[in-house]
Amino acid sequence: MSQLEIRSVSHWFGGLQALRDVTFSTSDEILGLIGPNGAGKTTLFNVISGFIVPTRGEVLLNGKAIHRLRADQTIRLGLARTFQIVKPFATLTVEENVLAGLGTPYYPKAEALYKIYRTRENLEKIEQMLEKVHLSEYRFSPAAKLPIGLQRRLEIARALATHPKVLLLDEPAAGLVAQEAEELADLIRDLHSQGIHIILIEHNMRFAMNLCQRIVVLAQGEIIAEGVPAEIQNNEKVINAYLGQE
Amino acid sequence: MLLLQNLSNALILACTYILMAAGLTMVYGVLKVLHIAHASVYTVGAFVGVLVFSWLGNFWLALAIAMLVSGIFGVLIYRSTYFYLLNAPRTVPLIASVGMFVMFTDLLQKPFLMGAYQRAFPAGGAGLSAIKTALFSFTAKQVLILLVTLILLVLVYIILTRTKLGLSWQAASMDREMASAVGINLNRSIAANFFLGSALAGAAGVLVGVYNNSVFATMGDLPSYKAFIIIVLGGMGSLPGAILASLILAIVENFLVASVGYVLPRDSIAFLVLILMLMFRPNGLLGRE
Amino acid sequence: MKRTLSVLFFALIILSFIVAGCAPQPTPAPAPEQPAQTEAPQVTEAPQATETPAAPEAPQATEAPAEEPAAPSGEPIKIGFFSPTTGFAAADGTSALQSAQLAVKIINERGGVLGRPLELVFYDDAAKPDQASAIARKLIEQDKVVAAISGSYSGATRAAAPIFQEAGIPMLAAYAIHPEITKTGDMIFRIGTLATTQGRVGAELVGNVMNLKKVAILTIDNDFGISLTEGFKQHAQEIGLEIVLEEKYPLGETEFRPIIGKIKASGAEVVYATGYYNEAANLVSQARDEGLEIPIIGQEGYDSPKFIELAGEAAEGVIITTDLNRDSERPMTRLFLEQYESTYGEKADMVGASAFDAVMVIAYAINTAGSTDPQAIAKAILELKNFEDVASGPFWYYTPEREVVRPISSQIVRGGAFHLYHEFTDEALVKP
Amino acid sequence: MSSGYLLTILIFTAMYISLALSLNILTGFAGQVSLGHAAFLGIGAYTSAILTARYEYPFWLAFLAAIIITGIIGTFLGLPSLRVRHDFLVLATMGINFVVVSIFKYVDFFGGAMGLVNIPAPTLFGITFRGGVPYLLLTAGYAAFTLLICWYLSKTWSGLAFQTIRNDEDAAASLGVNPARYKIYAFGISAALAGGVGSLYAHFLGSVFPDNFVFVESIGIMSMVIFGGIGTLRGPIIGAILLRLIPEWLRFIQDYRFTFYGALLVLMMLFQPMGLLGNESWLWRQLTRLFRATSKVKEEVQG
Repeated sequence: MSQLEIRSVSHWFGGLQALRDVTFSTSDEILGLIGPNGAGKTTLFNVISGFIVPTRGEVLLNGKAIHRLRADQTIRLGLARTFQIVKPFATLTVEENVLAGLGTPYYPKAEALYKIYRTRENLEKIEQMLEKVHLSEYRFSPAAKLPIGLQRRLEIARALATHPKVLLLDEPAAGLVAQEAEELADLIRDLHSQGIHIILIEHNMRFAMNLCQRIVVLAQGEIIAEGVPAEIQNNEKVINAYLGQE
Repeated sequence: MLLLQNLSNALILACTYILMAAGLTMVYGVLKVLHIAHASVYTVGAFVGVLVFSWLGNFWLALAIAMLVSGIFGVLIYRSTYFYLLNAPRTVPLIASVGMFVMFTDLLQKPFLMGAYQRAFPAGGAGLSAIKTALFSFTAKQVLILLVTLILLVLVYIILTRTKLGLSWQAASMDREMASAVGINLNRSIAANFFLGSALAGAAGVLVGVYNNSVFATMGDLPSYKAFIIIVLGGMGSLPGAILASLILAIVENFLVASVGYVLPRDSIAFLVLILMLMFRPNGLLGRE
Repeated sequence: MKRTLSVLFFALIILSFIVAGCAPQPTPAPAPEQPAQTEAPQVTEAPQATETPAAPEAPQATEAPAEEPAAPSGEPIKIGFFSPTTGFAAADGTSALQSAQLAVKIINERGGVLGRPLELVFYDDAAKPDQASAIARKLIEQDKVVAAISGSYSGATRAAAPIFQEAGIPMLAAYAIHPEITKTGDMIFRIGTLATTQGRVGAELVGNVMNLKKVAILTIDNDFGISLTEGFKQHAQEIGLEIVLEEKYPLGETEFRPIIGKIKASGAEVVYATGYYNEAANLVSQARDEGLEIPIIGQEGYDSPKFIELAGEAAEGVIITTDLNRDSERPMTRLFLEQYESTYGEKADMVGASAFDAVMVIAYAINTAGSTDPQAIAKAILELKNFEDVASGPFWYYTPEREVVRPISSQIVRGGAFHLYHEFTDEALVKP
Repeated sequence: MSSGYLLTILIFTAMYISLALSLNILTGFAGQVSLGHAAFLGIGAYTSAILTARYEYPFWLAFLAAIIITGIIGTFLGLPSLRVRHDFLVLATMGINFVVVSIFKYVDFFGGAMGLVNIPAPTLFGITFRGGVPYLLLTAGYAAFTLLICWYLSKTWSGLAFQTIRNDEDAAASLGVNPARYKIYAFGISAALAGGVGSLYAHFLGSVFPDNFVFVESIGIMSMVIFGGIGTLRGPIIGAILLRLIPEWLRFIQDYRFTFYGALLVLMMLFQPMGLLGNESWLWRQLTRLFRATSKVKEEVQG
């Protein structure tokens, strides 16, 4: 059970305003965040996950203000994320990448300096997670050698290893072929059914419309529409925003 | 009175810094490699300069030949090493560069090249005359440094901003892949960049050699790190930044020594300035975000 | 063409390396360039030619017979030698090595030591203490030297000294001046004059020879400069000099103009500037450029023909204190200066003279002791009196602290060469 | 055979193995490229030298103090790494090296340019470790200790955290690793281990001078790490051994050994950028293949 509230968040990069007074809230659903290039979607993700402190406004997770926390702090409240440009730990194996996600509770403690990470218990957990994202056969290959689609799945597995309550996915379907995208959608639905609150940025309209229960549309840093997929598809503002971009 | 004299001396010191750093900042801008062997090019330039000068007795000819030879030397360095290491982790070209610097310094020190001893470079002011005013004076050598620095800077400025080559470097400095995607012959462009940057290093070697009237195999030790301080202070890859940083550094060093003396050696003062600036203004004085 | 160019490039380097490797190693053929700019009348008077053999009148000179010496034969006697011939200190290291080799050559031409040839076992220490300590062991254990000479800097010499001391092998520090070196133990001797002593002589020169009063002191930031300044200030206080300015500067400094401005403002009548020839050359040229015309006093660090070459006209009138009197008519001094120049195509410097003398002292000590027993050699050095067979002599005697006592000269640059300015023979002054 | 000479070489090799391993924690594990490691060696050496030679503390206390104090100072000197990355960090650490050396040289408390002398040989349990085999045992023991620390560290959560920030700081932060905290850890641990070597170095030579710890030394240590294979445990060890011994083997070419050394580094970077025994290096692949082949044969034989 989690509830995320974004309250009047604005952000400037130098003189450029990336977010304008963004306000919405979401709880326990698959929420899609869409919008044309440069709409501020990733900036909003960075604000939520603690990579950027917004110039104005606040972000609340279950009523607790989190917008001043760093990224390594928000994760411990259960807010995990993936990246638009994939960031696997290239020199580590797939297994080690996921193991790194299991360490979340240890990293801020002195325990981290002496507790061994490669325990049988942890390795069993990893095995399950890799099975879930269909990466078991790549367990011992270096992450750098995986094709991009598998790297995206690896990032999801890594995020899952942190046992998140909220999962922020930044364009998870980018660069995937239809078959892969379908598998991904199934995985996301499955995660949601296990009680994970999912927010995803998506460029692929069809993918977002099929998967998401609700959609928020950003354009030029502002929310221009909000609703169930059917409403959004016919919203004039949204159509204009996308047409304007084309 | 003393103030102006100090200022004019600092200006010349700044010129020597500018010369050391100008070539490096160009090379860094495009290649993003910590090119420590640049200091070897500088030493080779000084060596060729003093050789040609002792044969022909003409400073300007010596300068031109030294620049040509060091330019070619620089391109050879690029083609033989960095060319293959562009996509490797940053430490790889760095260590290769260190290796080259060690190797060239050691080779240059051998009796059949420069030998262990310092050599005089008695070009004096190369025929220029001293400037003496009531407030300050420039010696003929200082006039020479100032003049050549200005000429070279104007030349470089023109090449950087008015030629296709200069524009291709700018493009490559922003994004190498994009640059080659838009049809820039990256190899030729980088080689030309190395040629010019190395020729400037050679000129720096010659002029500093004349200014201190000494040329020796380990003279590159100083620019091997000093030039980096300057290009970082200036915001890596920015020529105007490097010029500004040279001026500031020279003035700070000069006045600190003139007022309180050597609390620490000048180079350490420069490094302290560098560290403080990295802490509080990590992109340099004129660096891009 | 995968990396062919790079391979070619490095092949070229390796090739040049092989070509160079074939050349007879450290002794370069006399430089091909004409010795044009070195004016001939460097040797002022006394055409004392090389033919004159040893000093006949020296009371305790080597037993080197005046007539035909027999060629040395038998097992060579090995002397260890280390100096930096690579890296930043290569100039000094090369001078020291070449001079030591010259001394060995001269000794062997004169019949060697105890009728046996002398052999120099050399290693390059790059002026690094870790290398020097390994080399010291190598010389002692592998090469079985009977005595050793450090032609290196203080850090390296200091690291090697305890190893020689422990092994009971005498070691002579040629020109490393850190006071602690000889305190290591009774096997460690020094050839160069202790810097504090030389500093005292400097103050004497300023106050009682030149009769000046207000001094500005520049100290180079190493053990050499600091010891010199310490000695200078000590004696300056005794004879009532006024120190109007004192500044420290870093080794290798090239920009002295800001300090020159301060000296000008200080009202000093004379500058006592410690340093080596490259810093000194920049200092005096810049001082004259900036219109600072007061006398500049240096020390043996300046004592190299390179100083005059690099400083040019500005060197004129500079006075230094040094152990090497270039106007001396002592045969060994003349022999060293002339043979060095004819062998290596460069003029000799103070560092070289010290290394040369170190070999001479050891050769003498072995001859006197009549054996190659290290203890006997050390004892013979301690008992040496009025020793003339050295370039920077005569060595009057060694103190129990193993520092040499001898007259110290001061030299002035005139007409592009060092000439005698004043000789300090007051034993109380020149004794460490 | 000259045992003392060989021992001296081995003693220094052992010290440089520890140094290379300690730098490897910072650069190989945590990805913070530092060209100022000799400063930590110097801080350790000076700490130990001052405590024993001036204040007459026993060796073992000074040795521990060298480790702790260098660790603390290293933590502070690591602060620039929180602000700057990559090339800038390289230059900042280079600067730290220069500044530390000039402080040794210009502050009288540290003996200034005269250095610190008469540093006593270590005594431990009534035994005096003067040169030779006992000292080799001491330094080799310390090298083994460093190796143990490195090995253990690489197995802990913090070891994994170092790997993550070396790969990508943002991704690391997204998993809860605070990059700042771990960079500081890396600087602190790396410096502390180097400080211990500094103490051993000072007591072996009996004297320390500021010039022993100049920037060129830092380059030498970094070369060992990269030459052998950065980020692995075997790499820095092999690198230190080879780069310490090769110049000694090359004594027969005396004056040319640095030319050779430099050329070796360049060729290595051109053809084996991961180092001689790095994970992707030719030699390591051959060795692992060989190992696998033999174990397969064994299996077959047993099966």
